[in-house]
Amino acid sequence: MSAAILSLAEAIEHYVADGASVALEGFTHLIPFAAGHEIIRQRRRDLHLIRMTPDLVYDQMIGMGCARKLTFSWGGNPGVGSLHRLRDAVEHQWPHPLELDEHSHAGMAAAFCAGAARLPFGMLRGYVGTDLPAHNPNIRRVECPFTGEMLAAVPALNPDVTILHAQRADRAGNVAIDGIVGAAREAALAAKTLVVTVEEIVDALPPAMNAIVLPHWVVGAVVHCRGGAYPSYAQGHYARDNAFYRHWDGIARERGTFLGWMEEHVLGTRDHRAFLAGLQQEAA
Amino acid sequence: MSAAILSLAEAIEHYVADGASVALEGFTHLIPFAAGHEIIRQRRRDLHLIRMTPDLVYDQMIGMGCARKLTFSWGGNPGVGSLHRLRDAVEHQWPHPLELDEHSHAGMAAAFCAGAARLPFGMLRGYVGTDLPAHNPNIRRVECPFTGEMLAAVPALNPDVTILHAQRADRAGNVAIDGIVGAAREAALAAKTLVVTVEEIVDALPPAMNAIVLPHWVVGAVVHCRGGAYPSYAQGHYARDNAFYRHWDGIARERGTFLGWMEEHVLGTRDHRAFLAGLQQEAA
Amino acid sequence: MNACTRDEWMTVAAARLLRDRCVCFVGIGLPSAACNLARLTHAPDIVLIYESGTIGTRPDVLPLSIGDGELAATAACVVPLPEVFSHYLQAGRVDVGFLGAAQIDRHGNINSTVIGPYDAPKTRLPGAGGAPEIALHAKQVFVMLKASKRSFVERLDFRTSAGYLDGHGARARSGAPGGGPRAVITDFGMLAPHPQSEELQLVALFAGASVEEARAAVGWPLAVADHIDTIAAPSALELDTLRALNARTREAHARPVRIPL
Amino acid sequence: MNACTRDEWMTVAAARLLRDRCVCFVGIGLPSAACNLARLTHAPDIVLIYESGTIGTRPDVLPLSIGDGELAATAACVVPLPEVFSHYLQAGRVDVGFLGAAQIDRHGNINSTVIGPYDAPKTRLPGAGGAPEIALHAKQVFVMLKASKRSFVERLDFRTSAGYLDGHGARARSGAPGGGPRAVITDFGMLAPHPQSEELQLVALFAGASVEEARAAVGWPLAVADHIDTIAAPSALELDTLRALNARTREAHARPVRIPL
Repeated sequence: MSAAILSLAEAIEHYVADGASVALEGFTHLIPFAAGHEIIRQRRRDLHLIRMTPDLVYDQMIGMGCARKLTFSWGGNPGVGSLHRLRDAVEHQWPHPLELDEHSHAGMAAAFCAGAARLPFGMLRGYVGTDLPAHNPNIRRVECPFTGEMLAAVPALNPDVTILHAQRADRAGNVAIDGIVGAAREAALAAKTLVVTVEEIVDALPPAMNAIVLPHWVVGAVVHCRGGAYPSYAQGHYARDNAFYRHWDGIARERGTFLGWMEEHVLGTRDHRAFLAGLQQEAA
Repeated sequence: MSAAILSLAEAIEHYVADGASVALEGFTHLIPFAAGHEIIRQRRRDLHLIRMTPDLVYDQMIGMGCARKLTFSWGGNPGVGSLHRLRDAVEHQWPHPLELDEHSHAGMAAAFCAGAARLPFGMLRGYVGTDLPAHNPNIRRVECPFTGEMLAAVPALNPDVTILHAQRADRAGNVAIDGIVGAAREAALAAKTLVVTVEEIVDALPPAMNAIVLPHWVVGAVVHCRGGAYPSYAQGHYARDNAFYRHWDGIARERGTFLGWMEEHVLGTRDHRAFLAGLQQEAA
Repeated sequence: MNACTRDEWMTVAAARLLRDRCVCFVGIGLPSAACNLARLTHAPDIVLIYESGTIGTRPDVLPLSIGDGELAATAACVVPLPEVFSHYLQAGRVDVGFLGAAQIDRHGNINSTVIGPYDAPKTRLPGAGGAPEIALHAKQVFVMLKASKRSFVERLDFRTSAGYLDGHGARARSGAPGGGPRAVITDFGMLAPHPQSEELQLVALFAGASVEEARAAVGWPLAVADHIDTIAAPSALELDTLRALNARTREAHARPVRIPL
Repeated sequence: MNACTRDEWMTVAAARLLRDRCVCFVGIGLPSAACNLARLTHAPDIVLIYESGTIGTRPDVLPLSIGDGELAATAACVVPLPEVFSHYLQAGRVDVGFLGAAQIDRHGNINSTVIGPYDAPKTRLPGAGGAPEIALHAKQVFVMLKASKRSFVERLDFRTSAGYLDGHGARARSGAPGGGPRAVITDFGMLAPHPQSEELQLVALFAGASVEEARAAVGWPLAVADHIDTIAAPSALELDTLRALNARTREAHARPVRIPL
């Protein structure tokens, strides 16, 4: 079965249910912002959000009340500071409490790899001398049956749906990614359903035997969505808007400015194109 | 430290000691035949040979008495039939006994991955209902600390030296591989020392962010060796000589013809260039 | 219809079992011919995976080895071998696994390791390769194997890959996720497991083959299904396509390779 | 010599610790500046790895995030993140890991998770990221952190990453393969572990800084080494290179990104 080609609204409507576990992956690069905004527009609730670096996209979703639980390994605004909405949820339960399932990057990577391989757990030499296992029952130990050595173990992550952004797909739904890929491919293959938003849909992918390609038959739906990673970036298409990341610190610091911005720019826009047009107008 | 650039004779002299564990990897593609022949020329003994598919290269090394032990997962002449020298060693201990450490492909891949990650063991959902674990104490079980499920476990493979063949290296020793890669990268990163023979040494590798590249500082030595994979192949350089693989069946079937061929073509030639020239002359 | 060999007929019969768009983990030899014949006839969008890591490959000629360059050059993508086994096969993404064997028993368990004792074998065979995990994880397995009393045996010398183990649900109880051997295509026709006992029984014969021929070729008392299908002879299209593929392949494999000097 | 800020001096002091050709696992912020300064001055062949999977990267401007496109475009290769952590860091291939922190204690253990109790934090910090395994596996770790009684503390609120645990060999006994925090570069100078007790002690001061200043900035009774080195002020080359790098970076980060509409 080839991937369906859907609008973003259709894809979120169809694949992201209230209460679902959802991983919007992409490490700094190719963060699926458009998909996150559409989830906010469709007012999904009680999601279990999964992402190594929650970044602005989950700060927005958490602040808008979409999440009940967060599995993550580093929750800051990279190079800038805090994610204020994440902090407000953890420190003051606003807009409501947020359950944390907290890991290190290495632990979460192992959990995604286990998920992609359909193993029940992943293992690593990790978490030695840290307080994380004392606060997360999802970090345990396993004994090597050959050496007797104890290793750290984490349960596999298998999201109900993983959403990625990529540079391009062909019409059959084969998806190609260039540049920093993070744990995106593992998160994709670990998911029960995979949705990919792309900058462009092309007749044929550039030939490259060993390129990072998700074959069409592992992809549930492809969405054509230009600029879908903005203010994150798509290598070869547009750069990361580092100024926006700095600017967000001021927007998100207070509940009022945050809600006002989200109301105007996300809830108040029909789709991602209108969202981008609004920002462009504001900048002009 | 950048990789040293050595001659093949120097590299084998320096890095492959009697008794060492040695993995010449490359799955059908990029099998380092020239390196195998040089090991035979230098009359190495008691090697623990490691390779998913022993192929002709290990048939030759086993028949010439280099090996005391073989870790492998499929020991045939692909598409042709038996490896007669491997069979003769196992069935009749000729030229001497060969200890077997036998796996499935999935098990051996897990062992190489564990080796590359410096984990003591790899795990898989595998070996269910097979007789292999009854004959190999290196196949055990491990219990998932979350679900209680039992999985198969294999000890990590960490060869003393892994030898690969690749299309190209740059002068710093960065190595690039195109096409079928098998478990070559894992075998390379699992090794204590990595030696790579290459078709060409170039000023700069073709730019490709996500290409399969072994960075120079994980490479011990690079050897410039044109045709170093023949009769296996190097994608983009020359094709697999399927006729030779068929022809080998007749050469290797009897000890006498085998020894005669090896004497003439491998022991009787100074290096890989002379080996290839001899075959060319024979074909003309 | 042209006269055809039993090899050709087996290949055609196996190809017909493959549905378009299904994901096949392909072994070398007859399975590879069958999968590509299906792709070139009724199943143009079949997804072929070879264990060398070539995914969605569309070779113009059949590979001799599981990793010929033709497979990489025509693939949708080439991934490392560990990934094929973990992220695709073990992850349950393979619909059909194709296996050959040296021996098969009445419950579809197969041996590709040794004839005689493991530690003192009469004949050392190539071994397991991908088979144990293909047999474990593929949603269904097809086995292709010519029948004789030496290959269809009462008792395996070594169990390399699990079929239905001792039958009667033993496979499911072992936790094996895949569906097991749903069809054994051989040179008189086809066997399939009985729904309860999971013993292989004769379910189809090539037009012209007989139950007696089948029984004579099998090393255990062969059970016969209530209804035996007849497998139609290859059509002209099937046979022409297969022969053209084989001819292209023979020509390609005989083409001298220039010594890379 | 120009007057320079303590940030600049810290960066230069850290850069000087890096030898050419060493393999560095780089964190964002001051560590990234220090590593690239080293690369642009005395260590042109230093190998920089960012956890985003960019290996051997040579950015012209400093990244704001750990995964800016500049890092990928100038890398020797870009690998998946799980591979960076398993095949490179965990495999023991990293010589130097660079960490920042919110708090550090006298044995070099660090906190980047919470201030206050984990379940009811006063301040929720970003969390672990790559730090616990960098601290565990890198052959040596350098920590960069400005000193105050709130950051150099008697007792961590949360131990995110292991330094020397309780000292006196506790780290080695835990099985941690890496060498632990060999240097803490701060805004008065540098601390390093005592060879036996593994307690951080003052080993070097910036020219012009004093032991009293150091003691006043540290929340535990700071031990002082028998011999205290003086860290020379940045040379003109160091300072010019760093300032040019920072200027290029500021300019690049301020450059408006065209909305991809």
